[in-house]
Amino acid sequence: MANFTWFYRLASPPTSYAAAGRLWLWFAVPAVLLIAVGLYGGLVSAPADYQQGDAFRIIYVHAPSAWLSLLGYSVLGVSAGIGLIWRMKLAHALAAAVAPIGASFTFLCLVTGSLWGRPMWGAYWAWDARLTSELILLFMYLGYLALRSSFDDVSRADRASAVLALVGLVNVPIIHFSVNWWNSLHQGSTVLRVGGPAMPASMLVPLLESFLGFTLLFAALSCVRLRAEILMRERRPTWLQDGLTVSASHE
Amino acid sequence: MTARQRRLAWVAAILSGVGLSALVAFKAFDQNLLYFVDPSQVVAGKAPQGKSFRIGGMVTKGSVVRLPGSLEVRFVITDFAHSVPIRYTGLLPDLFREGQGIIAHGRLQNGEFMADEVLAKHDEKYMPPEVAQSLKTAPQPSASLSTQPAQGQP
Amino acid sequence: MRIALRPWPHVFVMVYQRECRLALRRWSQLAQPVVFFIMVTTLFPLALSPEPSLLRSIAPGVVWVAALLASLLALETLFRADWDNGTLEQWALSGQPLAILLLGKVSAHWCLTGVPLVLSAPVVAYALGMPWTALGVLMGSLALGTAALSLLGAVGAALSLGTRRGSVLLSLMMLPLAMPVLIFGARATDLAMSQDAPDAGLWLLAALLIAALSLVPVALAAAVRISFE
Amino acid sequence: MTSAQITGPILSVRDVHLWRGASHVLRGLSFEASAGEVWVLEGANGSGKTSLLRVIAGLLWPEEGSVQWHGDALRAPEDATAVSVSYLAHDAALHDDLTPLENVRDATQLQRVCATEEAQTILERVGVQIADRATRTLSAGQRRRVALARVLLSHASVWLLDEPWTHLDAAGVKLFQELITDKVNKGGLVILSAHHEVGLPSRSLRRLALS
Repeated sequence: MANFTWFYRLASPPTSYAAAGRLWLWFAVPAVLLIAVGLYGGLVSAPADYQQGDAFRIIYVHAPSAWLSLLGYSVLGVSAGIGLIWRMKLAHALAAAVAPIGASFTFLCLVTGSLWGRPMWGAYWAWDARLTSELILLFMYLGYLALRSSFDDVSRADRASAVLALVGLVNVPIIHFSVNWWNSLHQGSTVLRVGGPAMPASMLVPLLESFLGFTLLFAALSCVRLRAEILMRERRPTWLQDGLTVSASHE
Repeated sequence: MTARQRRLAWVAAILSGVGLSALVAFKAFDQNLLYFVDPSQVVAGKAPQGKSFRIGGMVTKGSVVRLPGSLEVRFVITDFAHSVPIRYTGLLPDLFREGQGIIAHGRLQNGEFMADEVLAKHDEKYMPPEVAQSLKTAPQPSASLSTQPAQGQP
Repeated sequence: MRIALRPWPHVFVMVYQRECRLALRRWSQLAQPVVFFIMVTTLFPLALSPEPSLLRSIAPGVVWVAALLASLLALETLFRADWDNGTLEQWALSGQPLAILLLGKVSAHWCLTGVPLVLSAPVVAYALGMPWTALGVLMGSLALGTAALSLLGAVGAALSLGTRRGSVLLSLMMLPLAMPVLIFGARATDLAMSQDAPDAGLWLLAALLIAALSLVPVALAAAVRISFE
Repeated sequence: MTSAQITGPILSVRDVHLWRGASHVLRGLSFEASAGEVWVLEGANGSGKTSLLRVIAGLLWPEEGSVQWHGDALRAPEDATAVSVSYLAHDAALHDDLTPLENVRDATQLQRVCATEEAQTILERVGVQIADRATRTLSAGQRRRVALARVLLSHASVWLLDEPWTHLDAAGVKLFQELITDKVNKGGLVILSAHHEVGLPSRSLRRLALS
């Protein structure tokens, strides 16, 4: 137990509130820079694709949001598990903070995907395996948010929605497989395919930049929302009022 | 049994349940898991009769014929062993071109595949047009590999 | 101080019998999911057209969507009465594994609502013009699938205990998670109708059911415990 | 474990804090209860009597502090308290569609085999004559008696009773005062909540005022 004291200290609301307050800028500034550079590189300086023309450029938003939609659900599921097993309120607060962000990126991924689909497949929506999985993932986020919002009591909402998130996390690979089995018509993964990326550096570098940039943006947004969650949950203890009055008197 | 032993028994029971389920799932992989039928199977008579299904293959170079004054298109798809003629009426997706992998949905009629939907399968490569041009002109024995339709693969 | 508790298989059977006794006292409620199932499936010929080839092509999807909705609707009130009157609390305090008690309850529920659904499949199959050769696979896949759906939906029903709007919420939470069951079941039925081998779909359904049997009881027990707070 | 439970307190509650929403219901509550005692939790409505009983039973998890049975930290109800604790909540845990006999017998059968005659006898002892009618037809007081029959049948050494005499008539209250006294004299522990005088022998009575 003793080895985990730093962990418990980090998990205490005052510490994590302060830490998230300091961290978010460290994430946000490089995020903005990387996204700007990556999008400029991808949308302006990278050459058009030999088959897809300029339409392929949507990958610079689409692929990072697809990755973040999955990352978001994993963070949700893992922190829900930690919250349930170790009864750690911070983990529940993180899950609550991350869920809407993950849902937003899932939505963004669907929108960009269907915009891409119009020139590529000839339709805004094709019942393609990945788009369908992504749609079901969005539904899972919505179900999670619906359950969370239907409780009056925060701690019960935390724990009940954590069980749902865990059930969902177990289900994600099964859903992915079943949808693939049902139908498949999408390119294989471009960056992570065996034998290295099938992309010249002029296209790849901006893509990696925007991946990293969007991921940092995700982290920054999570920090901001986590602070808001902590504030909302910790209205009662005095550390907050003390801290607020202290910081107010400094100004 | 102590509380600890009981908890271990639970975990063991759950894990063996999950393991058994994985085993049963793998049993399913022994079965036919193809998502679409290729021309060789059609020629061998293994395609479903009188019922719509998906067919996948590469559009044979020089086979695309557009009927003037209508949206009807005829072309031939191949898996490099056998070919099947396809007839389709409607707008084709941008990525449809000769030498490209496609998937069509429809049914067989007198040895001809009447498609009601044609979907282009774009490959996993992104490159600037100049590079693609130079690849095309240079002799590339391995290039045909990547443009083959990925059969039975997601 | 600890008295030797009854072994849990006995208690499982006891809970199972209690549920059956309760259900038979309210047998009209018992019939509702089946009636719903048959009504929804027979709405399609009315809404579309009674053309046999059309009906046959949509039959697997229609049957499975109707079965999915019927299962979820039947689950909505699964725990409600026992939660309201405090029986679930007594179960949690009984010293018996709560997961086993809840599994007994869900098993009885499936036998009383899922099995009639499976048995009514021939009626629905006939109405939609499905070939008789596919009937075995349809009933088999429905049996596996509705059992998995009962287990999965029970988690949703337990999670929505103590919320303000149980009914829509249950579907909202559970429909996306139930997608694999729908896909495998409808696919197996479809393959059987076109005289292809449906084995893959059936095996996958069986795998889902086994996975649900091993994981759901724990999640159920956790969800019910949370509802006490 | 067997030696510890005879000497030490059966139940120790240490510095328990509980919040319900934004209100701090239990503020650092501590006490130790031993065999042969009746603990009466007193306090106005909303003072946390029910919450405390639920924390003790293991249905609620306190934000801070611990509840220990026989010196073991209580993790889940069935870990330590099982069988030896019987909890009577506001809701009597009776299913409307079952008869009183079925209700009490099912509850008891979760832990041990219970013959119909045994359940019948206990029901008669608490004054429920109509054991084979649907519970929905019973009056509130009769339901309370049925629920107390379940507590009696449980053979538990600890009773947790939440407002045991709500809805009971004078004869019923007197009957249960006798039953509780009898339980305590035989070395049991009873913790009950009440908001007025309980009329129990003061020798074994402990009071805990909640505000």
